[in-house]
Amino acid sequence: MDLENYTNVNIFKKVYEKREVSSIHNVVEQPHHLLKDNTQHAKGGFNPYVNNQGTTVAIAGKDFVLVAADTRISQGFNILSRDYSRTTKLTDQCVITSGGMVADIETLHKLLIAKVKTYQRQFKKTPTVESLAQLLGNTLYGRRFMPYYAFNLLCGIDQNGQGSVYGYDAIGSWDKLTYGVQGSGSELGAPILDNQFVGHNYLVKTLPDDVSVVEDTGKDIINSIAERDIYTGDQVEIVIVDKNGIRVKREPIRRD
Amino acid sequence: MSIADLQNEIIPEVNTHSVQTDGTTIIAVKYDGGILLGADGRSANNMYVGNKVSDKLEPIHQRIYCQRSGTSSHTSTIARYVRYYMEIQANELGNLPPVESAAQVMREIIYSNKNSLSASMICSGWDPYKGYQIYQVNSSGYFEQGNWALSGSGGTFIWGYIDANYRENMTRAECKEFIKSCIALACYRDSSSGGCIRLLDITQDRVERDYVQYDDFKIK
Amino acid sequence: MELDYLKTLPLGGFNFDNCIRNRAMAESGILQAPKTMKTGTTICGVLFKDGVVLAADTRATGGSIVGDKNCEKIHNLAPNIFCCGAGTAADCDHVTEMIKRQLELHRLNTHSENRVQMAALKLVAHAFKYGGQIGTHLIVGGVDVKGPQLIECSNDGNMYSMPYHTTGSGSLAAMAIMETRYKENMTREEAVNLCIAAIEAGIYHDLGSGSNVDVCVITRNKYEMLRNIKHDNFKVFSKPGGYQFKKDRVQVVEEFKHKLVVEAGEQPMDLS
Amino acid sequence: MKIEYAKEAVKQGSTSLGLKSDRNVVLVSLKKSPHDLASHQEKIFDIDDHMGIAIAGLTADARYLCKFMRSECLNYWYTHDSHHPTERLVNKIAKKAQVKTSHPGKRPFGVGLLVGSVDETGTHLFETCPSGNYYEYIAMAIGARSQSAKTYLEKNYELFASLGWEELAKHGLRALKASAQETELTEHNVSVGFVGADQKFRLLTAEELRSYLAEINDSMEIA
Amino acid sequence: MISGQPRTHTQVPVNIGTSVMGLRYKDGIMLAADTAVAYGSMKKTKHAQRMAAISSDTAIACSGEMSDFQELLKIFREKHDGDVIENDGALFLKPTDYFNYLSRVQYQRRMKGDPLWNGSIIGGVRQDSGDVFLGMVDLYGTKVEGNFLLTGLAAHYCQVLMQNSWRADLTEAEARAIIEDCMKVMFYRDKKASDEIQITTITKDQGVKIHDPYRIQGEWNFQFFHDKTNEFWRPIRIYNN
Amino acid sequence: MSGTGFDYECSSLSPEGRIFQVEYAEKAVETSSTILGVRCKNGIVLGTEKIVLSKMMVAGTDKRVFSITTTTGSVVNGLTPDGKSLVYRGREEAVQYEKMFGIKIPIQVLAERLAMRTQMNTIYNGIRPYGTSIILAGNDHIKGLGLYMIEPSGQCFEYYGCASGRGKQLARNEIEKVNFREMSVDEAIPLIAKILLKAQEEMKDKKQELEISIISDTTGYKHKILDRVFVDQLTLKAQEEIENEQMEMA
Repeated sequence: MDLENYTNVNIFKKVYEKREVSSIHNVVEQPHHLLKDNTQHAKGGFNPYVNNQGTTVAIAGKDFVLVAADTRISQGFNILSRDYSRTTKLTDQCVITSGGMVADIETLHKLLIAKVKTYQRQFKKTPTVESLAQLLGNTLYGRRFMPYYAFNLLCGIDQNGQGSVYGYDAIGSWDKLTYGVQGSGSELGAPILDNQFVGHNYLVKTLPDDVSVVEDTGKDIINSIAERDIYTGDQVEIVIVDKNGIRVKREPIRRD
Repeated sequence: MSIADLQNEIIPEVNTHSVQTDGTTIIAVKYDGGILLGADGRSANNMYVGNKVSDKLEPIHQRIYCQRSGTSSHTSTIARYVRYYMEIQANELGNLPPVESAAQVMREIIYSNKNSLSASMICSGWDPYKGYQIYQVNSSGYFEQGNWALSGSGGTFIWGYIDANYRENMTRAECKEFIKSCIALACYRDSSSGGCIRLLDITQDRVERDYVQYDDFKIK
Repeated sequence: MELDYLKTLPLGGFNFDNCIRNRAMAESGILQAPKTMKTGTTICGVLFKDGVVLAADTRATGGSIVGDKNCEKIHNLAPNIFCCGAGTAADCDHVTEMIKRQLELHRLNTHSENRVQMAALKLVAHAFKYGGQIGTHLIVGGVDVKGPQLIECSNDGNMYSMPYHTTGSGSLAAMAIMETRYKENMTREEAVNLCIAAIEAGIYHDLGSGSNVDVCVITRNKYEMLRNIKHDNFKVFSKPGGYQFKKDRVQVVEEFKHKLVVEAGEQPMDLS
Repeated sequence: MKIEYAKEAVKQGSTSLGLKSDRNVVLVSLKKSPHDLASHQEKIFDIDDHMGIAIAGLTADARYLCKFMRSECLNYWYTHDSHHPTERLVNKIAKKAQVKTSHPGKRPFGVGLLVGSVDETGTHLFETCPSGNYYEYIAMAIGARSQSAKTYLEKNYELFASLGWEELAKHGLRALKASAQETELTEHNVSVGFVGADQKFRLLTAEELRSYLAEINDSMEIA
Repeated sequence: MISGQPRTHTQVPVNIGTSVMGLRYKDGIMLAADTAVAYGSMKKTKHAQRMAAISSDTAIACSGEMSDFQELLKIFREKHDGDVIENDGALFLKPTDYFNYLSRVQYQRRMKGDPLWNGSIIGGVRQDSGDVFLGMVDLYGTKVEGNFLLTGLAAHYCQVLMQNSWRADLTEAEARAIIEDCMKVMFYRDKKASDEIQITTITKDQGVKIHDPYRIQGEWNFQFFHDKTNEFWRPIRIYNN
Repeated sequence: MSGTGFDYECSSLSPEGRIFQVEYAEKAVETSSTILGVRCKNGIVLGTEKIVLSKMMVAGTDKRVFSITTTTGSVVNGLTPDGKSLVYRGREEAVQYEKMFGIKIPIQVLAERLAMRTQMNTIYNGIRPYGTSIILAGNDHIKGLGLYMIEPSGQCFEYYGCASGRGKQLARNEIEKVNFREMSVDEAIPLIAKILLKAQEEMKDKKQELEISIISDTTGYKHKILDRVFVDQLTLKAQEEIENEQMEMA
C-alpha cells in the first residue's frame, strides 16, 4: 500500500489552495478598516453595516421603568469606547435605549428628538409614550429597504402612570412588553428576565413595585451577561424613569 | 468602451482584445530653467501592442502639457475636457491659465468618477503667476505637487534609480540624460513600456519636442 | 499475497472525504458551511538572563460566548520545555499531548534532556503536514543545553525565534507592551512583571481574552508554574437576596397529590 | 411700491415691541381678537430654546416664516448639535424676503418680525421688514400706533442694559400701555415672552401677567 | 463613462495613510500621524502631511484613503470660509460643530454607499471658554469622544500604552513621549507606517500649531538580533579554516 | 424724466433710446449713502457712510460692507437687500470657480460675472434692475490688487479710486487731489474718513456712522472690516478736523 494515499492530503490539493486561512494573522493583514471577523467580509466591497454590540435591558415597574445597559461599544475584537451612553431622553417621561450600530442609533435618536420638539412646539404639550411608540415604529419602517441597524427599547410612563416598555426589531415591528432585552447579550439575559419578571407567560399580571429590588436585578443581569458575553463590560448605566423625572447613575463592572 | 468590451474583460480566456491601456512610463522633472517631460511609446492591451510609438504627451495650453497613463480612452477624453476648460479660463483671464487650475480640473474629473475611470496623469507647465510647476493626480484622485513626478506601470521599476540619482536644479543636458536612462531602464524591465522615448522641454519662451529611437537606448 | 481486506480498513489519520461534499454543497448554496469561529486568546513569552517566562490568559471563547472562564493554556511538554497554545483549543491540547509523548520516548531512549528546538520542529512539521487546517499557534519556551530559547510556531508551519513573542487575538495589545518595555538580560522579577503586563493588556483591551493570568518561569533544570497569579476579574455585583422563585407568581389551576408506594428499597425523601 | 404697501400691512397689525438687556430679551405684544367670541390672535412664537419672535402684520405670512425658522433651527441642531446663530437666521429670512421683491410674480411678506434671542455673542433683538432690510436694536416697537411706544422706549432705553427680565417686562408693558391707550390691558389680550442667558424662551403664565399688569396700572406715571 | 453599467460607488481605498492618534494633555490636545502614504505595498509618498488646521482652534488628522482626505479638507475650508465671511461678530463654528458636521457628512455618504474612506480625529481648544474637545469619526459616521483616541491598526496596538500611561495632567513632554512610544510600535509592526512622524499641538494661547516632521529612533541593536542567527539554530556547523 | 408710459418695463426703450427703469435705479443709487473705494500702494480701502435711522439701534447693525471670499471684499449702497443678493450670488460664483479650477476666483472674473448678472436684470420684462451699485475689491496671484465698481446698468470698470451715492462728485475730486497711489493703507484711512464725512455735508444733524474695511499686505490680503471702536474714534477725529477747516475758510 503506497504511502501516498495513506496521508490523504495531496488528493485534496484543490481544497488546500482554495480555502481561506482563518488564522488571526490573516485578519491583521487585511486593510485595517475592514477588520471584522472575516466570515462575512465581502471581497473588497463596502459593507454599510457594522455591529457595535453592547447589551441593554429594560424592566417596567408599577410606576417606574428601569433601564440597565452596559457602556461598551466595540468593533470586531477592539473596544471603541468604554463609557458610551446608550440611552437618550425623549421627553420627561420617556427614554429610548438601543443596541446595534452606533451611527444609526445616534441618527435615529436625534431624529426622534427633533420630531418630539416639533410636536411640543406645534401642540404645546409633550407627546405620550404610546404616540412615541407608534412614531418610532413608523420611522423604522420608513427605511424598510436600508434599515436603521438599531434594536430599540422605548420605555416610559404611560397615561395611567404605569411603566411600559415597547420592544422593536430593526424594521419597525413592535409591541408593548413588561420587560425587554436587546443587543449582543440578549440571548443570555432573556431567560433570567422571563423567570424573574411578570410577562406574557404569567397568568397573574402584577408589575414589580419596589425600585431597589428591580434595580439590583437589572444590575445583576448585566453583570452576569458580562461574565459570559465578551462584548458586554466596563460600566453598567442605570436609568430610572418615574413620574418626577429621570435619574441616571453608573457603576463599574468587569473590564476584561 | 462598449458593453461587448466590458464582457470580454470579464471572461479572460475568450478576450481577444481588451481595453487599450497605456502600460507606460511617464516622468516629469523640473530642472534649472524649465521642465523636461518624458514618456515611452508603447500603448498596449494585455496581449499585444496596439500602438508602437504612441504619443502620451498631451498639449493642454501654450505652456501646459499633461502626460497620460492608464486606459488610453479615458485619459485622452480627460485631456480633451481639461483643454476645453483651460481655454475658457484663458479667455476670461486674458492671460495664460495657471497650471494649478489645469491640475485641479483633472483631479476633479478623476476623483468624482473614480469608480469608472482608470487614469493617472501628470500635469506640468509654466505660468506667469507661479512659474514652473509639476502636479500629479493618481487613479484614485490623490493630488500631489512636487519637483518631479513618475507614473505608469513601468514607473515602479525605477523608483530606486530615481531616489538615488535625482538632484535638485540639474542643468538641461544632465536632466535629459537622467530622464532618458530612467525610461530606458523602465522599458528594459517593464513589458508594457517600450518602443521609443518622447521627450518634451517646456521653458518660458518655447516648447521643444525630441524623439529617441529604440536602438540608442544605450542600455547593455 | 494480496491482503485486500486492508483496503476496507479505515485509513489512519484525518479523513477529508466530506470536504468535497461540503464544498459542493456550499457552492450550490443549499447549505452554508458552519462559520469557523475564531477563538480569542493572549499568550506571550519572554527571554531573561537565565531562563524563559511564558504567560497566558485563562479565557476560552466560542465565538462571542465565554466557554471556560479559567482554562489552562500553558502545557507542559517536558520538564524543561513548556508551550502556550492559542487558536482552536482542542488542537492545542491534543497536539501538545502527542508531542509530549514523543519527547518522553526520546528522553528515555537517549537518556538526555530534550531540546526546545526539537519540540518546536516536531510541532511545525505536524502543522505543515495538515496545511494549516490545524489551528495551533504555539509559543514554545524552555531551557536546554543551548541556553534559554523561545520559539513561535504558527499554524501554517513556520517557526521563528525572537527574545519576546505574543500570539492570539490579544497579541497586538501585548506586543505594544513588549516592544516598549523589553530590555536585554532582565532579572526574573522584571521578566515576570513584563509578561503579566502584556497579558493584562490583552485581557483588558482585547475582547477575545480575559479573566486571570497564568505564568510559568523556566530556568536551568527548574520550573515554576504560577497558576492564576493575577485574578482580579470577578463578578462585581450580584443581587443581595439571590433569586427566589415564588410559587404564588403562577395561578394554581388544580392540585393533585399522590403518595408514592415503594415496593423495595428505602423510603423516598420526605418533601412536605 | 410693492414694498411700501407691504410696510403698510405691518402697520395694520397690532403693536408688538421688544427690549433687551445684557442678559435677557423680552418681547411684548398686544393680541387682537376679531370679535369677542373668537380667541385672541397668537402673536409670540417660540422658535427654539434660545430664540423667540413677536410678529406684526398678516399672521398667515408669520406662520409660514415661523415654520421656516423652526425647521432651520432643528436642521442646524441636527448637523452641528448647537444653537443656530441669530444673525445668520435673520439673514436667511432677509434673503427670502428680497427674492419676493425682485421677481414679478411674487408678493412681499406682509409681516414684520421682532426676533429676540441669546447666543455666544450675547443678546440680540432684530427687526425684519418686508423689504428685506433688518436692523439690530436695543429696543423697538412695530405695528399699529407703535410710534407712542417708541417714544417711551427712546426715553428709557439707556437704563435697560443692566436690568433683569422682570424689570424689562414692566418697561415693556408700560410702553404697550402708552400705545394702546383706549383698550384695557388684561392677561387675555397681552402676551409676554422672554429668553435669558440661562433661561429657555418662555411665555409668561396668566398669573404672572396679572401680577405685572396690576403693578403697572397702579403705579402708572404719565408716559 | 461605461454606458449601461450602473454607476457603482463602492470604492476600494488605494492611497492609504496609516493610523493617527490624538490625546488630551494638561494645556490642550496633541494629534500625531506619520507622514507616509502607501499605494498598495509601495510607500509612495514619504512626506505627506496628514493633519490640517480647519480653523484657528480646530485641527483634524485623518487615516485611510488620502484622496478622500483631500476632499474632506475642501469641504472644511468651504465651511470655515463661509463662517469667516459672515463677519457677524464671532466665529460660531466651534470644534464640536465641525465634529458633528463631519459625522453627518460621513453618515450621508455611507447611506449613499459611497463613503469617504477615512477614520478621522478632530481636536480643538476653544480660545474663549478654553474647554477642550477630542473626538473621532469613522467612515460609517460613528462618533466617539474620549481622552485619547486611535484609529486604524493603532487602535489594536497602542490602546494599552495610552490607557496605562494617560493622566489628566500630562505635560507636553510626557504626552510627546507616549506618542513616540506608540509610533515606535506602529513603525515596528504596521507595514504602511514610517518612522517620520508629525505632531500638532492645539493650546488655548497658541491655537493650532503643526510642528515639522521628525524621525523617531527604534530599538534595533539587541544582542539577540546580532548573534542568534540561523547558524545557531540549524543542525549544521560552518568551519572557517 | 417721466417717460410717458415707457417707464414701467425694462423691455421697452423710449424714443430717445433710454431705459427709464435703469435710470430710476441709478436715481435710487444717487440719493443713497456714499460709498467709495481707493487703491493704495499695498492694499485697498473700502468705506461707506450711513445715517443712523434710530437712536435705539445697536452700533454697526446696518451692514453695507460684506466679504465675498476671505480675500475679496465689497461695499454696497442703495437698496441693501438688492446689494446683498448680489453678494450672495458672488459667493456662489466664487465657491463654484474654486471647486472647478482649484484657485481663488480672480477679482476681474468675479467682477465681470456680477456685471453680467446685473445686466441680465435690465433686459427682461417684469424683472426690475438692481437698485444698488457695488464696489468690489480683491487680491489674487493672477493680477494682484483689483478695484471694480458695478453700476445698476451693468457697467463695470476697474478703478484706482471710485465713489458712488450722494457724495460721488465731491468724493471723486478729493480722491483725485490726494495721490493715494503712493500712500500706504494706514495713512489713507483717516483721509478717507474725512472725505466720507465731508460727502455727508447736508445731513449734518443726524447721527453719522462710518464703516471701513481694508485689504492690505499687513493682514495677508485678508478682507478685514475695521472694528467699531476704532472707526468711531476715527469719525470723531475727522469731524474735528472738518470743523477747524471750516473755521479757517470762514
